[in-house]
Amino acid sequence: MAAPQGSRLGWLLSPRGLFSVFLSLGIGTLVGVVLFTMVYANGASYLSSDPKACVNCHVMNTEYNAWVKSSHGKVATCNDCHTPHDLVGKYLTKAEHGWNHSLAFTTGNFPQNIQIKERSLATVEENCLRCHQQLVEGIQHSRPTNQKVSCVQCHADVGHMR
Amino acid sequence: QHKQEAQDTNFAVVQLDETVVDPAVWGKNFPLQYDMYKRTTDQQRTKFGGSEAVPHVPEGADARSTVAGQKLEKDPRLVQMWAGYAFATDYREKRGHAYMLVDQRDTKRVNEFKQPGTCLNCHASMAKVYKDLGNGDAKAGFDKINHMTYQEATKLVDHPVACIDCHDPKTMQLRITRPAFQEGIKALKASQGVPNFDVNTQATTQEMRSFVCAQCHVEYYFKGKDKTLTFPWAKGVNLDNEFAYYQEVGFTDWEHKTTGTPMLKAQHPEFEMWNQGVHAKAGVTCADCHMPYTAVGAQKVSDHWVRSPMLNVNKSCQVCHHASEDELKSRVETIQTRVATSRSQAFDGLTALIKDIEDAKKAGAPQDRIVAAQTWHRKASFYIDYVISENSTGFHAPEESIRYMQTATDAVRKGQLALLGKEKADPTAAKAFQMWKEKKAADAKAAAAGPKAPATPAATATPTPTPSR
Amino acid sequence: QHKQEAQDTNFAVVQLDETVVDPAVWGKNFPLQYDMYKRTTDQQRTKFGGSEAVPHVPEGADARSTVAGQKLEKDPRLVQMWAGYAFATDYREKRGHAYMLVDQRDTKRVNEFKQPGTCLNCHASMAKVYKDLGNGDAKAGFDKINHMTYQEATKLVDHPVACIDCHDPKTMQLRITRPAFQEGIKALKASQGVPNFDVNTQATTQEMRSFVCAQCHVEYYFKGKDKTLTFPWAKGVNLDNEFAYYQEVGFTDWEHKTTGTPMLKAQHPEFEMWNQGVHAKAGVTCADCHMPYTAVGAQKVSDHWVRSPMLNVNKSCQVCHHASEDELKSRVETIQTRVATSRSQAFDGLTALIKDIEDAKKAGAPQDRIVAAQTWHRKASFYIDYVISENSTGFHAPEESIRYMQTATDAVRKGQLALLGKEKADPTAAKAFQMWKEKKAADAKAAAAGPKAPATPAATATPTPTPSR
Ligand code: HEC
Ligand code: HEC
Ligand code: HEC
Ligand code: HEC
Ligand code: HEC
Ligand code: HEC
Ligand code: HEC
Ligand code: HEC
Ligand code: HEC
Ligand code: HEC
Ligand code: HEC
Ligand code: HEC
Ligand code: HEC
Ligand code: HEC
Ligand SMILES: [Ca+2]
Ligand SMILES: [Ca+2]
Repeated sequence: MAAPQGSRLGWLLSPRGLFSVFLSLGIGTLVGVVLFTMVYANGASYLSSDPKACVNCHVMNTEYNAWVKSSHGKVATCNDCHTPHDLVGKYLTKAEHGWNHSLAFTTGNFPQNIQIKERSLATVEENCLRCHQQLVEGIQHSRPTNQKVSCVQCHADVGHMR
Repeated sequence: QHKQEAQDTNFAVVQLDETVVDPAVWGKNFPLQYDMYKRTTDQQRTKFGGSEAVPHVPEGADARSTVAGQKLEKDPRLVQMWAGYAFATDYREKRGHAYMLVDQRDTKRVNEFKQPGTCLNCHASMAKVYKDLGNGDAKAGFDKINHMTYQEATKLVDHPVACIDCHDPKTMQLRITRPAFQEGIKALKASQGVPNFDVNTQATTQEMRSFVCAQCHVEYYFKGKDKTLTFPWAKGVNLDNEFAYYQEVGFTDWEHKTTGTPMLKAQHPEFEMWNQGVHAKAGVTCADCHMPYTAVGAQKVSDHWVRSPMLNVNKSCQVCHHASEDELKSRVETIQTRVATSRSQAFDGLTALIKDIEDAKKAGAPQDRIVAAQTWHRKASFYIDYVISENSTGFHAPEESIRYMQTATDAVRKGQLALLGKEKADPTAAKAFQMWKEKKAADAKAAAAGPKAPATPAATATPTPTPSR
Repeated sequence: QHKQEAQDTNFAVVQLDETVVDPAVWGKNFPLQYDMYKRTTDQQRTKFGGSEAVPHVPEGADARSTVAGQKLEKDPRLVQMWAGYAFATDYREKRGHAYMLVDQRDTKRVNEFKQPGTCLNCHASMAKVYKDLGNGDAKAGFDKINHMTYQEATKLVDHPVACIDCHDPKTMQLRITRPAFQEGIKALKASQGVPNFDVNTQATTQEMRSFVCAQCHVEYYFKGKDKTLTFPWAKGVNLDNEFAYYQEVGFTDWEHKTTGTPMLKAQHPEFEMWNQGVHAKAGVTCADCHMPYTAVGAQKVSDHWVRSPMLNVNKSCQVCHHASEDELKSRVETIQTRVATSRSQAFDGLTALIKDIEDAKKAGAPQDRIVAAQTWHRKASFYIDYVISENSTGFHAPEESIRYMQTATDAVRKGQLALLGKEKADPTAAKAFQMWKEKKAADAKAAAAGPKAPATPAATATPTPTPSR
């Protein structure tokens, strides 16, 4: 089976993905183990990934303030939602975001009310599942794998209360 | 694949396949959905929707201990509007899915009028019946049912809409089981530049969350001698498009008893109206509001207790809207009150037009004036009927609902002026009027030639009153 | 208090007080707001709104190098609608606040007709003028201006609406400087059960974000001999309420030249329409959409470049709406297209009614029929005018805008039937018709008695054409 498109989580859980994880465990990639445990065993401890890193940029203030007010202000950080949690994806995305962000920032070529891009949204929605997989398993199950429920259509405000 | 298997074993208590119709059996695998599904027996009113349980003494074949309220009593103008048509004898509040079959079997519209098997398409679990009758080909089975009488056909069914009608028993994916919708959506998509649309392979799940409902909650007509259930979507799904379609094919449902106008009847165009609203534009589906997710323990399930969202505002609306429950209800009621006000004003106009045509006929007004007025009567009545029959009292598309009432009022105006020689006929009505005239001539000829066989009295696509009435 | 001081020192480059009218001076303390304010000179069209800069050759006193488009040319039905009234000679697109004074000074409605000083209330910076004239009492100053001719009064003003008209120079808080609004909102609140409302002490800032605009963007009339600018809100602010108010006080703006009907004119009821929409219900104010917060460096300021939000969708709408800019524009245009379609259909009806009354008069139809038709003409015209004059093309309240068009079409229908003896007069119009008749009789008597003085030809509350026209 091919890795489902646009779903890194699916890939992670797919035979090949799981195999890779176990492979990394097997060769003792400690980082992987630690990350895996932190993320899946205890979400709260992952809070140490500091949102201040994002708010370094004042243009992120709006989202930061809205995050503080949101239902997830105390349970999830920026990176919990906005960064992929497979190893390669994580750093690729960070690099990509870093580039895009600084480019936008230096050129000033971005709208005041920033709109999330499709790719970033896919990342976010994978992260919803990371925490809420069990809850939504049933509603995903009756769907083709390429037509997963879009959480943000109903829950756009969970990360940022407007 | 591995994942799929894991989940199947998770749920599978019984093996489901295309032969299992009884929802109770499906309920073994999906008890949460089944329990909710059964609750569609409950009745509760909202300000403009829902339904009331009216006590009913079982009599004859009609074993119902409750029925829904009689709308003809609540607004007697309806009787005039539909004079000469079955709807003028019995038209009730809709209620939950659990009742769809009994309510159809026991309506006067079925018991005192001839109806085709086609009616069952939307009132019973048909997925297996169609397949069985057509030897695996649902379309063939559907065509067969359309040719039967209601009384014959209804013997073949046991359940109201059931799991199998919306779900694939193997994957539980949503699917379309009604050929009429398959054809309808194909025509609609073609009109939007997407040719040969095959709904079961090409629609997204998001679309399917509305399409499964649109198999029934739509305006329809029985096409031609075969009474093939057809959705008038070849030009689009707003009312203007649907009316233009009927005018172009020259279809007529019945002849108005008071005015003699060849009429059109509108039925529950929820899907069409929703399509005109801002929610559809924003990708909000029928299921989002009428089957909202509900957390039951550690699972979220779709609420299969399909009902008015006004009875479940928290889950239906408040995920997306941060306003209070009272505020949301009041927004809905504000819209509905405006639509109802506008509709009632248009309806008064229609009632006046009917009276005017009646008087003009009595007074022997020139025939061309009568006919011109009738063309506007046909239009005004269809437009008003459309908004009356749409079950959200305009919520699904507020400004469009009222725009239709403005067009209806304008048609009434023109009709009344036509009687006085101050307005021409609606040119789009020419074909329908011509066809109706020819049909009547043919009927008269046939009648004069004497009763050759116990033929159906009318060759039209619609049932006409039986003498027993 | 401590905070206030901090802010004052923070901003204060110059000392502002009630004597400083020139925005350039205020701009020293608030350069960002001032720069934006100045941009209201820009002109740009949107699909239904905004404005076009039409080149104009300065002539005589009219020094404008550009003017806004002539709406009378775009839709000549307007000329018939307003026949006999100043609006039929010149009615243009509105444009930015920077133009309000020159556009008024140079309209034919001022140059070819007698107008009272009252007009300036909404076209100039009046805060200081009212206070000065009234020796500190703005209401007294306002009353004085109302008695002047436009030509006298306009000499007293220098600026279009300026900072001082919306802001307290000491605290920069929003404030109401127009007595007409103070009276109007008091009447409105009283009708809602809040007696003696004093807007400057009792309104919330949230309310003020719409109220400051509602000093001008509202339907109005000139009451009585004093031509006191008055907002017809004693019964509420929807159109039905305002019309009922006018019927009850028996007010008339002018006599329709073609039909002889005593008419009402509607003007820019943006505030009223907004009040009927879902945005008002959700607490969204004029400033939210027309003066959205804008980041300038690390500061967020209210965009004082007041203009169509369609030119600024990201800041205006995307704060709240998650849809794309194109999608949002298309939602607005869908609404506006529907409203425009419905309005045009109603307008065609009105045009027909005017023609019918004209013909009936020529044919010598019975007077009671003519009068009955006129009562409906008055109503239909006011309803249609209301939606034409409302500058959002229905966006501020979609379904309500179209509901008004349905009511208008119904009034047209009744008017046309009345001419044929098939409908009675609108009973609510009796008082206005009676009063108009009496006024005309009095005028005729006065005229017969000979010209005693160069008196204003009409004692009505509205300007009538001067012979020079
Ligand atoms: C260098 C300054 C800066 C920093 C630091 C920064 N951002 Fe941004 N961010 C921006 C700018 C500028 C944009 C607008 C880009 C655009 O719309 O083109 C943006 C846009 C975004 C978007 C929406 C655009 C998209 O790609 O979907 C997301 C999500 C986002 N940032 C998340 C974050 C997170 C999470 C962090 C911390 C890990 C962060 N940002 C740190 C400047 C920054
Ligand atoms: C619980 C998940 C969650 C958390 C935690 C979270 N976000 Fe988001 N973020 C989202 C979602 C969902 C969206 C897309 C909202 C939408 O579709 O309008 C989003 C959108 C954004 C955007 C684009 C603006 C927009 O409205 O589309 C930026 C920038 C952003 N987030 C930055 C951040 C920053 C910075 C933090 C930490 C302070 C953060 N987010 C924390 C879920 C989250
Ligand atoms: C890091 C883990 C994590 C991520 C990522 C996450 N959530 Fe949550 N979410 C939680 C926790 C923990 C709670 C319980 C919070 C509470 O009880 O207040 C919660 C609560 C919720 C709730 C119920 C509260 C509410 O706001 O109604 C919703 C809905 C929800 N999450 C949706 C989402 C969606 C959608 C996303 C992705 C955009 C997401 N979550 C991402 C951990 C997470
Ligand atoms: C069509 C709308 C819709 C979509 C799409 C949707 N949800 Fe929800 N969600 C709801 C509703 C409604 C509730 C409230 C259920 C209740 O209160 O019983 C809810 C509740 C939740 C909760 C809180 C459950 C609790 O026990 O309080 C979480 C967490 C959640 N959703 C996560 C998700 C995730 C993750 C996704 C995407 C896979 C998602 N939702 C997609 C409508 C939606
Ligand atoms: C945004 C929410 C929303 C969407 C989407 C929606 N509806 Fe509705 N629907 C409502 C509301 C609200 C009512 C009014 C209920 C009332 O008056 O009690 C309603 C009424 C109805 C009714 C009458 C229910 C009753 O009990 O009176 C039916 C049938 C219906 N809708 C079917 C549909 C269908 C089919 C679709 C999709 C094509 C759909 N609806 C889409 C909100 C929605
Ligand atoms: C097979 C045809 C069929 C399908 C499919 C169908 N409906 Fe219905 N629906 C009906 C009929 C028939 C009734 C009226 C039953 C009665 O009055 O006895 C009804 C009634 C309703 C009502 C009124 C319930 C009440 O309590 O008043 C709602 C709401 C509704 N349907 C929504 C939906 C939605 C949403 C879907 C899709 C998820 C859907 N329907 C699918 C035929 C159907
Ligand atoms: C295209 C689908 C469809 C077809 C075909 C259809 N119905 Fe229905 N019917 C519905 C839906 C949806 C409702 C519920 C909404 C409503 O009442 O408007 C309903 C409601 C009813 C009701 C209950 C409310 C009422 O009208 O009293 C009766 C009885 C009924 N139908 C009889 C019939 C008969 C008889 C026929 C055949 C002539 C028929 N139906 C054909 C979809 C259909
Ligand atoms: C009128 C149509 C209709 C009928 C009948 C129906 N369902 Fe569903 N069902 C839906 C819709 C719509 C969904 C949402 C699917 C999605 O979004 O993927 C759904 C989802 C489901 C799901 C997936 C999990 C969830 O709750 O979202 C299960 C399981 C399910 N239904 C079981 C049943 C069973 C069992 C029955 C019979 C008792 C049944 N359904 C009858 C329309 C229907
Ligand atoms: C899945 C999200 C979603 C759900 C569920 C939903 N809405 Fe909406 N609603 C929207 C969106 C999106 C809009 C368009 C405006 C916007 O972008 O906020 C909207 C607009 C509206 C409006 C203004 C439009 C109009 O026609 O006047 C009303 C009123 C409204 N919704 C009421 C409801 C009610 C009542 C329910 C529940 C029966 C409901 N909504 C369910 C998303 C939703
Ligand atoms: C939710 C947003 C919103 C609110 C709130 C709102 N408006 Fe508007 N307004 C619009 C839109 C959209 C248009 C249409 C612009 C166009 O067609 O280009 C408009 C048009 C206008 C216009 C004509 C502008 C032009 O350039 O054509 C005026 C004047 C106006 N509004 C005044 C007001 C006033 C006064 C209020 C408060 C009483 C108000 N608006 C509240 C969104 C809003
Ligand atoms: C003192 C009276 C007055 C006040 C107060 C006022 N306006 Fe205006 N407004 C006008 C006049 C007069 C015009 C038309 C000017 C012209 O066409 O020359 C206008 C034009 C406009 C336009 C059209 C701009 C364009 O570019 O086409 C908008 C939008 C508008 N006003 C919104 C507002 C809003 C929002 C407020 C409150 C924040 C407000 N106005 C306060 C009198 C006023
Ligand atoms: C209650 C406030 C108010 C009063 C009083 C008022 N105006 Fe205006 N005027 C406005 C507003 C707001 C606009 C912009 C919106 C529009 O054009 O509809 C405007 C626009 C105009 C315009 C430009 C558009 C057009 O109609 O050609 C002219 C000229 C004008 N007014 C002249 C006058 C004259 C002459 C008077 C006195 C008889 C007057 N105004 C009284 C508020 C007012
Ligand atoms: C037509 C009315 C109007 C006029 C004229 C006006 N303002 Fe404002 N101003 C507002 C509104 C509305 C706000 C928002 C106030 C709030 O929400 O507290 C505002 C806010 C402000 C603020 C507070 C900071 C901010 O940007 O929100 C300042 C400072 C200000 N205006 C300065 C000025 C200056 C300087 C002028 C003249 C060049 C001016 N204003 C003319 C209506 C107006
Ligand atoms: C401060 C928040 C806010 C702003 C700014 C705003 N809206 Fe809305 N809008 C809402 C709310 C709240 C609703 C009601 C539905 C809901 O609750 O989502 C709504 C509803 C709507 C609707 C559906 C209602 C209808 O009448 O059909 C449209 C369309 C819409 N908005 C467009 C716009 C546009 C265009 C703008 C910018 C000119 C805008 N909105 C600005 C909050 C806002
Ligand atoms: Ca029909
Ligand atoms: Ca007026």
